[in-house]
Amino acid sequence: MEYKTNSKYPISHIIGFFLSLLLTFAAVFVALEAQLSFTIVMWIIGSLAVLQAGLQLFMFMHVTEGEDGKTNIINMAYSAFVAIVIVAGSVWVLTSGHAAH
Amino acid sequence: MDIKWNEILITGDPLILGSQIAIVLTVIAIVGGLTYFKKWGWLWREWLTTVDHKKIGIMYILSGVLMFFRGGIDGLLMKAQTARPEMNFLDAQHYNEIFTTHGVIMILFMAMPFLIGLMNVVVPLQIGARDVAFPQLNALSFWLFFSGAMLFNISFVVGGSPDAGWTSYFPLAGKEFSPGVGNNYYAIALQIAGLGTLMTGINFIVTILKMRTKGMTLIKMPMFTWTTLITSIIIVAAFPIFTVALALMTFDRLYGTHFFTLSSGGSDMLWANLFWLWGHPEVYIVILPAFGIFSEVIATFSRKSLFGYKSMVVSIVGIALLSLLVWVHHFFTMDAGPAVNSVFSITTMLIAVPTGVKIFNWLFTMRKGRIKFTTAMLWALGFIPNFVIGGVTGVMLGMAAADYQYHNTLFLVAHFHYVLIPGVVFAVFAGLYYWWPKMFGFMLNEKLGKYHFWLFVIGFNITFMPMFFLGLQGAVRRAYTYSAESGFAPLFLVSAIGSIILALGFAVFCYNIYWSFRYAKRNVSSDPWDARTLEWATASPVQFYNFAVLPEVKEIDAFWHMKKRNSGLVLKEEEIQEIHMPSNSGLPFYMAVVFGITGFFLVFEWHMAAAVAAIGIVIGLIIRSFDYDDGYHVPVEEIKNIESKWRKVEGGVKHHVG
Amino acid sequence: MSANVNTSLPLEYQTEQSRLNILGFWIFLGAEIVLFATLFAVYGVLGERYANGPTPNDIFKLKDVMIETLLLLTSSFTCGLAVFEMRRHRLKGLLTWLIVTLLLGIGFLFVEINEFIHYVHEGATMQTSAFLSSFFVLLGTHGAHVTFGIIWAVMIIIQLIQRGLTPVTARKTFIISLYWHFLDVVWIFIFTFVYLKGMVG
Amino acid sequence: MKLKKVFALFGAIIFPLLSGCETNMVVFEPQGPAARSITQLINWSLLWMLLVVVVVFALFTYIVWKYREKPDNMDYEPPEEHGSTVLEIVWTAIPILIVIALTIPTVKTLYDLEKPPKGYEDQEPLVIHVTSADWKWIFSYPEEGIETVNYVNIPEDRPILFKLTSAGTMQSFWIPALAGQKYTMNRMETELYVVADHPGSYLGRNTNFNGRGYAHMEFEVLAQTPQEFEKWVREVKETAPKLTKEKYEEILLPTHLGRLTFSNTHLDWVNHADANSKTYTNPEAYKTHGYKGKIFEEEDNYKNDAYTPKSNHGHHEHEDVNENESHGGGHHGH
Repeated sequence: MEYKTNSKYPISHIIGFFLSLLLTFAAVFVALEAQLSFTIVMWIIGSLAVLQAGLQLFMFMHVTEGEDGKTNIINMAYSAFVAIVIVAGSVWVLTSGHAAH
Repeated sequence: MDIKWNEILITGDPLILGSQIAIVLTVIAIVGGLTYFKKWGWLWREWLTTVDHKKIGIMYILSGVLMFFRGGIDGLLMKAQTARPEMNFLDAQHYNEIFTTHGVIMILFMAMPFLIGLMNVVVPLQIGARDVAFPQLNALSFWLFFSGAMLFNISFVVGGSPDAGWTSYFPLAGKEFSPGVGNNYYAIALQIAGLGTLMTGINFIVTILKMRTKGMTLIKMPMFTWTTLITSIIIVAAFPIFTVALALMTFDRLYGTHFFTLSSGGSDMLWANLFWLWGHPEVYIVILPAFGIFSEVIATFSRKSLFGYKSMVVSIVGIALLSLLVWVHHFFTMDAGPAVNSVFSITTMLIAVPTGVKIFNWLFTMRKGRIKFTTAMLWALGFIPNFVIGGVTGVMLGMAAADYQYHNTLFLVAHFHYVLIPGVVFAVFAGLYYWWPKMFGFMLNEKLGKYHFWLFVIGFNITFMPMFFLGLQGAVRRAYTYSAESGFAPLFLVSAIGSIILALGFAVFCYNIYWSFRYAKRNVSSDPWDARTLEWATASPVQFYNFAVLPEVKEIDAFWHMKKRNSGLVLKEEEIQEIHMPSNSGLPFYMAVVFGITGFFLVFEWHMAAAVAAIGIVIGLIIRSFDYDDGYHVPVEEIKNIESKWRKVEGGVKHHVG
Repeated sequence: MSANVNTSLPLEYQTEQSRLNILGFWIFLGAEIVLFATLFAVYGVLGERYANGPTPNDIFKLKDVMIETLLLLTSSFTCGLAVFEMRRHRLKGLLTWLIVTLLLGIGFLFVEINEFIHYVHEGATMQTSAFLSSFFVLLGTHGAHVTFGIIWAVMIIIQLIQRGLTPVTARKTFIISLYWHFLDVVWIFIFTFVYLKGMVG
Repeated sequence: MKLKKVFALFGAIIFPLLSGCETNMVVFEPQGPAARSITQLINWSLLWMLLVVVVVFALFTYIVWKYREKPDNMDYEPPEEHGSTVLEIVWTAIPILIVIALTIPTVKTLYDLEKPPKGYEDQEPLVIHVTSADWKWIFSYPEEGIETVNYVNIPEDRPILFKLTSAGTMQSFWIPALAGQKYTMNRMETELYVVADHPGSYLGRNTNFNGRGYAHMEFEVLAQTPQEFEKWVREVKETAPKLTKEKYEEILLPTHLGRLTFSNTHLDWVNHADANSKTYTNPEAYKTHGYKGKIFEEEDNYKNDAYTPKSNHGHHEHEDVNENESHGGGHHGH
């Protein structure tokens, strides 16, 4: 159980903010400037997005703090699992087989 | 806004006219009765504004009984229509409306409130808590559910019933093929009720995770609490999907978007996909609490603790995970290719594994026990063989290639009734007979209960067993009639006769409630079944603060061991402290009313009126934001008073007398 | 319950009810993740069904999108600063950063609404194609969340001014900060899987 | 009572296994290799499921009977017992084995059903386009250049490739005696291979609910000898009328029709499986009692097509679906 109350300056916030700016511009660069194939671009910028979401969760939202830190982590991991099932599952099911013609 | 006044009320059908008259008479009777007996204040104080989880639970159960009645009548009408070939009792349109409302009502407005009602009554007691985590939110959940249910139920007399099946497949359910407002009711009423359910899910997760009494670790929780926890987690994972699906349906129907339409690139398969992404977990949302009820009942009446507790927990967690991974088996025939179908066949069949574990655990709980055939136990016993039939046919349906021959036939219909009736309805009855004394302080009549049981179970089998064979003969679901040459007639007739026996069983149940309210012995023990879990450690009916002093738990079946060791049962006066309780609130009821009105306007596509009514919702939220009511404290004297009354009741557990 | 105050914890965690509310809100955020995931799935399935209407390349403008992204990112940062100030029991700093957050949020909404108006003028409406239906509903849901967040935050600012920093107002502030950060998380995915994906050359 | 139920179930499940003639369970009387492979799969699953049912029911009956409360065991206090790891592993492992035993043939059958049935691989399949509409079935033979409504003639012992699509609502195409079903969906094409072993008449129908006319949405599959089939095709080409666009739009209205036959196909101007095809929807024709909501004009509707003149069938309001029902329509070539 740790709460970030004592530090004098919001260091983790500032680092988080700069990192997220960095990640955003990196994604824009990869998508619009780097000459890569669509699939590779999507994998890279997708990973950057996941990274940035993690940044928000840990640096800004303090997902692990408090007596329910563990619960929160399980909750977020489970939600992410459900989200992946929904998105990947739907796309897979609806774009394969004859029905996709 | 162009209102077509002449189209609002449904006219011309004698059945519907009869219902309209009946509704008007019932409303007059209720309003008149409340006025005559001067009960308006009582209704408002004790029920409409209550935040007490037990009263909310009872209101859920009452709604469940009412909706069972409505859904059951729909079912009987269907059986009457198909009793003979080429009958003209109902026309196709009417039949379509009836099987649609039958499905929606039985799943969402009968099974759900019954189970959520029992969860509300029992779970806080089982974990030794004073209430749920968010009592006012709990009231809001109920009232939103009720608002949605009422909105859905008026559809058949005002504006027109939904008629595209409870699955409401597009494009049929879209404006292109259903231009009436009937399917708007589906989209909007279910949305309102679904919001309530989602809040219930969040509420119970927090309640169970954070409000367990001292010593009750997760693996010491009663099984019903476990299933409630897992059910709530599935609710939180699945209901948002339904929220989105219904919202997109609303957009398609009201604002001309193209999510599921034929036109402009919409995808009807996407609706089926989203619907079952929610719909399959929904099946487990109703079946898991039922498993919990059976676990409690079987353990209590075998006088043994649950066999394989840990593997039971692992099983329900496994079922919960798998429940999100099988949705495609509802549309194997949509031809997503053999790879997709193979994967989903396997995940589907795998569900049989944890379910089988549970069945064997229940059987071995009874082994070496002393099985007492109370009505509640009979329901649990009846459940096992009937549910096994539902289960094995489920595995058969899960084999995608074989499903090509079963899909959409009565074989499928028989299968899911064999799962849902033993799995949910039997459980609800078991739970009601079991916990009734806890809710009301008197028992339901056991003899009538046994009539209820036998009529219902025999009627159920006669109704649905023939459907397996009809399906294999090629009879399809949702067809309002069939030809004489088809050869289906004899089995359909048997099935119709069965449904009458089934209905008789339900009638006995209703009579049992009436009889017991009037004549059953009051002053029953607070622990009439010699039960095992904490809800039996307090008064019947339970006092509003649940426990004068929160009990401490050392092992599973805490109350049973307290009785065995004769410890922790006596209340020491010096331990009693002031109890903090939440205040009543009229806000949830108000919110339900404005949601209902907004929904009604939206159904009729009167957008300006709906927007104005929606301001009421915003006002409600703002009021809530500024509400700093922190509840009140129950003084020690009042607690002593209440406790001394029930602890000296004759027939009460002797250990309880202080 | 209210008697049960633990003053060793940050203000927002001090009462039992606050801890319940915060956990409840996290679980609600879990539900929100599923909700947005469903909308993304819909966009994933329908996102290339243009039905003779405009394609992403026709309508998306990098400049607008970048402005929106930076506004929201910064507002998430300032919102974090607000909570940081709250934990140091500085009401003034809290209010300042909260109001800055709100202004950034309003700026975001302003740009987004302008973007939508622009699309509609180009004939790209919700009714044009499945792609645009799913685009507008995904973006609209996010925008509606932002709008709701702004109204909610105003309510909380009023309460902070009325009552000062108490365990209850602190908890409410903390919860809306979670909500606000979450909206930024959703935006990251919208930015990536809607805008950037649509503009990949 | 319980015992009786067990026996009833036993009989009920064994019966179809024993066989055929009296049960009239079409699923157990396959008339072609595709349906036969499914029936074999079903029989295999029945065997295992029967085993499960017998074991559980026997155990259930034994336990409930043996450990029931009797006047002479009222003082028996059951032992404390929390489980048995060995037993729990056993009843986890056995179902997993059963699932594996069922999975292997399921997956195999699934893949087989996507190809022409065994023994027919080298024959050129006859392609028939199936278009479902409210509430009729339209069969187009592109090679032969003929089209039928509500009946389909096929040559026996030759693989037929049905290419399924829908002009409107979602339907399911099912000929239980010959093959399992598949959905028909607008702007999509699903495929189904079918072979009929021998000449005969089989019932086909829609199983996916699609509104008022659903219950009667049936068609006949007539398997003929190749010679008869050739003869029928020739006759149709000589005698049947041409299908016009106007006639086709009329057919697509939500009605019941009898049998119709044409000497050309609607594929000449529209294939509903094509992702860019026009929609043929007409909400006006679907009004029932109750309040009507707003109906949207769709740009890609055929009525808005610049190349076809506006149809004059656009306003058939409140059509009684049964009015046009006439099962005695001409059945050319018999």
